[in-house]
Amino acid sequence: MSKKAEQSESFIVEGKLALPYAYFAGRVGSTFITTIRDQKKIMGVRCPACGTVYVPPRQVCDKDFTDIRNNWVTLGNSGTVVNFTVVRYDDRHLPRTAPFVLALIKLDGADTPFMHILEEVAPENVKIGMRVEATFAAKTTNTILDIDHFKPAPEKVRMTTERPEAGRKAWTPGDEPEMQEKRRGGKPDMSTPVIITAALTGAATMKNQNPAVPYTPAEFAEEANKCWKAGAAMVHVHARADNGMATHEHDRIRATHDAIKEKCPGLIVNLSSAVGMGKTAEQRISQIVAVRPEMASLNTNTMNFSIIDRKTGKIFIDYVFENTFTMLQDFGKAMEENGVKPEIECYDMGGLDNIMLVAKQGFFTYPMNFNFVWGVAGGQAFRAESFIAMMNALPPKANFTTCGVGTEEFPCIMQSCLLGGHMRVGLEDNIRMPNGEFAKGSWELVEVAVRIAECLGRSVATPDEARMIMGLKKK
Amino acid sequence: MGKRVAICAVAQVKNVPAYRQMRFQNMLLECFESIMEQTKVTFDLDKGIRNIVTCSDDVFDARTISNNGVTDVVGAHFRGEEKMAQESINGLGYAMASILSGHDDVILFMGHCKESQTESRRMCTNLAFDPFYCRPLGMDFQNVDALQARAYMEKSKVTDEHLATIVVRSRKNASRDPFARENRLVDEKEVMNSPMLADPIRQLHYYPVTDWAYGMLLCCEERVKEFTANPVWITGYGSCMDSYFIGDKDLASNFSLKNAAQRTFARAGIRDPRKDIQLFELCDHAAYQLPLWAEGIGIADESKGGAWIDEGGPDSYNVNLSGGQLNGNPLLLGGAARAIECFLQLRGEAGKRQVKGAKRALAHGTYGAAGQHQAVVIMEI
Amino acid sequence: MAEYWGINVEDIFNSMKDRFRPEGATDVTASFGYDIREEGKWKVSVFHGTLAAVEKIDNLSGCVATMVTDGETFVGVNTGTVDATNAFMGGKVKVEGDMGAFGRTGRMFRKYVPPRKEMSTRDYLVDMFGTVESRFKKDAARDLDFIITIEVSGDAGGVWSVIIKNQSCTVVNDRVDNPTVTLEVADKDWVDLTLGKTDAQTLLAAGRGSVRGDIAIAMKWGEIFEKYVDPMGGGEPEQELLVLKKTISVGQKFSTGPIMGKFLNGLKAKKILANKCPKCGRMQLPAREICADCRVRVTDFVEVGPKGQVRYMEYVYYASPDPLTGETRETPYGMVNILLDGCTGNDTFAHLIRRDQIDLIKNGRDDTPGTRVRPVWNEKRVGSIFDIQHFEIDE
Amino acid sequence: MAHRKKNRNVGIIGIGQTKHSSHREDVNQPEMIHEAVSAALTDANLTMKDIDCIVHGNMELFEMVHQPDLWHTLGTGAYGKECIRITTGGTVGMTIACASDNLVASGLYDIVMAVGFEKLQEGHTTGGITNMADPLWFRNLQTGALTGSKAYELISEFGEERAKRASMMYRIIMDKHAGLNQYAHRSFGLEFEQLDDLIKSSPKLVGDLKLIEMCSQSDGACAVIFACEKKTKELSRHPVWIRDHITVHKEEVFQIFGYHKDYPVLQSHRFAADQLYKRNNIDKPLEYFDVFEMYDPASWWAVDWLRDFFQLRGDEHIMLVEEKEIMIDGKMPINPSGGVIGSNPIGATALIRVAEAALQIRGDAGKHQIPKPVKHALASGFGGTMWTVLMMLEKELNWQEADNGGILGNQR
Repeated sequence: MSKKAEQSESFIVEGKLALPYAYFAGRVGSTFITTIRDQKKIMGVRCPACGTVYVPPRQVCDKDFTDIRNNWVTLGNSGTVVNFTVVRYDDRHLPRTAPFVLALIKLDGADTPFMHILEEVAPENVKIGMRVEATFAAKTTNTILDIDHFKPAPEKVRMTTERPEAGRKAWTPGDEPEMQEKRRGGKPDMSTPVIITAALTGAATMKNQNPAVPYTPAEFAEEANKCWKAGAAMVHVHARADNGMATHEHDRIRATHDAIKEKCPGLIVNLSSAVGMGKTAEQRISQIVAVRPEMASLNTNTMNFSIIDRKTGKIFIDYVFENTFTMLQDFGKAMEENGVKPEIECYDMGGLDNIMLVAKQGFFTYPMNFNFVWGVAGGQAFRAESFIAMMNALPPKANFTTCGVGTEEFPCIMQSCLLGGHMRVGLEDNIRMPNGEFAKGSWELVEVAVRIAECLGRSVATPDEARMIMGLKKK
Repeated sequence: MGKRVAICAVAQVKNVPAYRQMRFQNMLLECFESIMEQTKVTFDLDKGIRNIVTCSDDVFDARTISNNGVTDVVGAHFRGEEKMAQESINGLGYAMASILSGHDDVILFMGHCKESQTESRRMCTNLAFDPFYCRPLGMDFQNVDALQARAYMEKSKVTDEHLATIVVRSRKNASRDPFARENRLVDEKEVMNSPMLADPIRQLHYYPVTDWAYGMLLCCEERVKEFTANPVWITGYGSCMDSYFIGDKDLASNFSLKNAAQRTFARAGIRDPRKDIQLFELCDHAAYQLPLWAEGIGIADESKGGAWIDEGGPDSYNVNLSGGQLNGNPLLLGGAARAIECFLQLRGEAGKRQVKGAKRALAHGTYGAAGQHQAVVIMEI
Repeated sequence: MAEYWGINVEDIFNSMKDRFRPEGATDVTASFGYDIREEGKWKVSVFHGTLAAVEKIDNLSGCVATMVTDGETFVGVNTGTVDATNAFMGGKVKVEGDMGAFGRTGRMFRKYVPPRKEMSTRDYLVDMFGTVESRFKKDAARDLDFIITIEVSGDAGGVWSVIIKNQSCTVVNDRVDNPTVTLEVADKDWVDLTLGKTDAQTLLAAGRGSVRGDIAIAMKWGEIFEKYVDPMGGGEPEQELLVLKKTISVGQKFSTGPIMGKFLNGLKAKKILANKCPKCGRMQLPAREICADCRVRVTDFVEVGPKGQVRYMEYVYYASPDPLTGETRETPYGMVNILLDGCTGNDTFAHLIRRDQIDLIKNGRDDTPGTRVRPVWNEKRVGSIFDIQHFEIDE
Repeated sequence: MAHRKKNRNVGIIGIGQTKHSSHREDVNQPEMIHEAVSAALTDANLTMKDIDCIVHGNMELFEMVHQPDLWHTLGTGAYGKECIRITTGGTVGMTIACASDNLVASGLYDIVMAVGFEKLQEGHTTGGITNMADPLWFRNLQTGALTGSKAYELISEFGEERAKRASMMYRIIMDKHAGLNQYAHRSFGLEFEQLDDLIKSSPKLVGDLKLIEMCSQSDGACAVIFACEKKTKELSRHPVWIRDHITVHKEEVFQIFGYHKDYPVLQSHRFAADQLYKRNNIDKPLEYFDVFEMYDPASWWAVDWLRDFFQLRGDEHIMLVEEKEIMIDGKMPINPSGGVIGSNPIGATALIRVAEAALQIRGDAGKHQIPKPVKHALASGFGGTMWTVLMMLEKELNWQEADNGGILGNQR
């Protein structure tokens, strides 16, 4: 300033910047917060294009600009601290007096961590990687503070973030006839890794039965990815339309197949040649030829395939699942000619016999891969001795896996694992965990299968090992 | 970029903790008169200044349309005026673009910020967060920076000792600049004993509250001789925005700075910043940012920030000889402060901190939580 | 009396007692008139915060304000069918008398909610099947030829058959021969299903209902019929949308700087100091660092006034908040632009006029002087614009 | 052109706006912005990948979000892009259009998207505007942007009846225009028969400025995509070219209340128009332009400003209104969109003027498309203390030739 005298005229006037505001959370934000407030449940949104599960939620994915507003995913109320700071200053905008901890917390099931307050732990004891869980506020503010804070949580019993194969030596195929001998002698081959297949959906399980049932290609990819991480080597897939209906549309099936392959390139995709009720033979096989997955199901007999009240016997839906010998022959040939390995679905011993008759034509490549299916209304129920009978009826060099509807799932896969066979689980067959709670996804059922394998001392097959075992050409 | 834009003159008031005797109009007026004096530029409609780019902020000024208060003292009465409501370095980029577009030959670029006016600059930056998910948690630039500091220090093996070195050096360098905020010189021990603000950021790791204003005159290449014999050229500008939510970002990745730098280098024809640029001014409003941004612009190896400090990287690459933002510039104006230092160095007017033979310099500015928005300018003689 | 959306004007008035909110009427003692064209006049009287009377009356004298409108608009505004602001701005609603007082009625009554006429399950079934033909999507039924029979059990039940043939749809309330598919479902379940409250998979999985015949055809229902619209407007409840109300307040230390400081210190000393441009001579009130016209620093001060003439007064009816205090200003008030003695041209000075003198102020121009005014100084002065309380007429 | 020749031409290739309304509780700020952004991308048949730079603008204190471009990245699509935020008060929408023009013309970017928005229902508009005044002085006195001074001036000059009728006539015309625009916030269905009634019945705000004559407070957003000449020609079937723009600010305070004929006040609108037309060789703006999208914050101002913007004399501007020549099928259609009186999300408002002017040139304005061909359009922004920004838009990229003809004509 030029003149000192002038400066003396200057003084300070205390004032305020004070204006009223009314912020709108919008539909997405309101859903997120009212769900926390009313249901004590934290949700994220999943981008169907890139698969990212975002917290806090948003209407569009800012990475690829996809509209994601309706793809809500319920997340765990606990998670892991990925970063934190201890705020050691006081200021009017802060929700707590210093010192308090602000942490970036990655909730179970979310891909992006979000910020919150961490309490009930001394700041010096906060560690990156520690497990924390939400404590909900008693009084609502209709903001993120409806979660009052996070606090330390007990370690999760088992957290499958990667395939349980670390440190394990890769398996190499031994002498196949010897394997047969062992089994014949009643000594199952426990050295072969067990192939776990996740059947992500059937033609019938719907989201209202279990919200984890995937419909869109991106959902399939995400679910498949989780199963792969949990230990599955293969996924069995019935593609769906957006509304959840089974579809025979080639484009949709291809999109679903490709989405899975893009997300988890190594995973084996096994498509269905049943597709859903009321489809023609042409609709059922043309999609397999068009998409050419590594593997596809091949159903072995014409049978009842109905929905019947298990308690009362009342018939809800009566339906005949048609699989004539001609279809067996045509489907089988079409698959083999197109490099698609059939997975032969046997609902009873008759089905197994049927395929062995057709197999005499000689178009099947070896080893043949069978799946014993239990508990379909129209097929046989699970019985341990039936299982052994089926196994003993298999042709040489055959592999077998198994699946069961509803509660039959767990005993049958355990027996299969015990007998040196493989295991299929997933929401197609069963939507609940052994304790009756809903499974969070097929991946959680895969985790059960992994535990069974661990208990029996069998290693879990990687996709490439599964290819060697089942005789798939590596793609 | 084909054509070049010249900075003909710069002016500034001294960085101080609080100008209690001046309101921002007084601060700007000093700079305005200095620019007029240095360049003899006029407001003639055919030949003079027809557009002014200013930089200020409504929240820091506690004033809606904060540029309304500066209209008179930047000469904008019956001329154009546009306010860069972002980091000041973008104002420099925009002023450059306005001249390259042909729309204007001469642009006056001025900015101010009185951080001392507000009750708490943390409360101001808290308002940069959305009202439902982040603001209620008390997130502000300082506590969010702390998360970035933790992530980065872990990644690049930067220690509390390294940060102390950076602070000591910053204050020493700044003591050679007559316009720098006058801070006490400290030693490493004192830095490491200074209280934590938000772990791992300590009090002395963070830039202090500062008031400042500046002015610059820019003009097109054809007319530069009318205003100065020693122009400094701006030959590149680039910026980049990262995502908003803290959890969406890879905090230590330098995503936006790398993009901004690469865009700028491409425009300025720079292949290797280590060889092609002799002086760097980085906006390190916290100590950990010096090596982080150095990695981002490519003068420190990725994930090697700690080793870079050990090897004397800041001095060998002439980084922040002004003391950097860490010594004290308003948060909003760090980029302009960096560019002014580059200007003075390139013109050989940097006094005791003068580097010899610098032909090309880089000025950097950043804004937002954990460096969400980044921008870079290249200046040459 | 005419009905609008099933409601007549009297319904609104008759329900006022139930809808009255005492907390919205604190300190109110007044009568409000309603002149509803071709419907009649009503007078609503509030006495010390209680609703004293709602009467249909010919004489509306004594009302502080009267709303004049037509029956449709009145019912519409009260039920939310018509946007009140639009009706008011568009001239469909007028208020005679004290507009501000009338505004308080908005807070005195809860919104009118028409009594709900419940629909029974039977009503729904009849309506649902009754609208099937109109909801048929011809284009979606190309090449389709089938009959769906729906056997609805329960008290409200019955049998309906929907016949699709040649892209046309016929519904009969009976069995027909050879249905392609037969659905069996309970009455309430069919209603829930049609309203979208449940879905077929859930019902079938829970054993509540069965399908005989071609199930694929049954699954086409959703594709060939438009969604049923609930006449009760129910179905999905409107989502709660959150609004977060906050007054953001950040303390500030505004420095006056030397120029404004000198001006404000002048007020403290009961002096009005203009600063004068050394180049063009214009006076600046309040003082500014620079003359914007000449772009030169202005440091000279000249004492002007304190009396002067009004050149223009803003007659302010609109109550706005003061951003420095957050408080709402009392209206009406007058902001005067005064040409203080010693100033010329446009060098006016803005301040407030004494509230009771607003209507006496005349603006000056050219050779016609405006009302002469003088400042009223505060006893205690701190160096603020309000060291002058206001100006008043200088008689 | 300005100081020098424009480095390269710039065209508008995409336009998007939200429906403007008083209540957008269903979306937060970035979500509302996103609606306009995706509409503009769809209009231009582009994806976010094609955009090089985002120019963001609004007024921070209206919603009290500091540097809102940071949060709004969620809706603007700025992630990974270059992004600047440049503001100028009420004119901001026009400023981001000018800035986009400059940025593209500079050669730095080929495609730039300007995004303007406001959610006025989230703040207090008049309180927010009042807050622009000096905290030591005028903030204690100002009432936002509400003033009766223009009504006072028009009444003084043209008599009470004529002035009031002209203002209300303008208001009704805007209401009729807004009724044709699906995006407009307010249209009351006013009729000319109501004119006298409305003059009497509409409540007063300040002086003779009535509630109905003032602009609405709206929530809304607008996005406009600008591209260089090459890209514009490649990408757009109906490009709209930016010819020139000018920004004129005025000093901090309103020095306009002396009302002495010896001390006339220079009007920024007149000054801006004079400068712009002079450097573009436009002699008769009223004949040259086919449409004018004007930032009309209140009908009194609008009527008065017609005189400034078209360099009219005497009561020519009043007559334009009285004879309804400003209607959509009139001689000089003003605001076929319904203007700012119809919709006013402030930070987007001036950009909407550019967008609507461009839609008219493209012939894509739908029901409010002017019946005659539109080749030359003018758009204005208003803000601050009588700040103005003008932008000229053209259908054909041929003005150099046309102007040379004009100059030659003058020489003869």
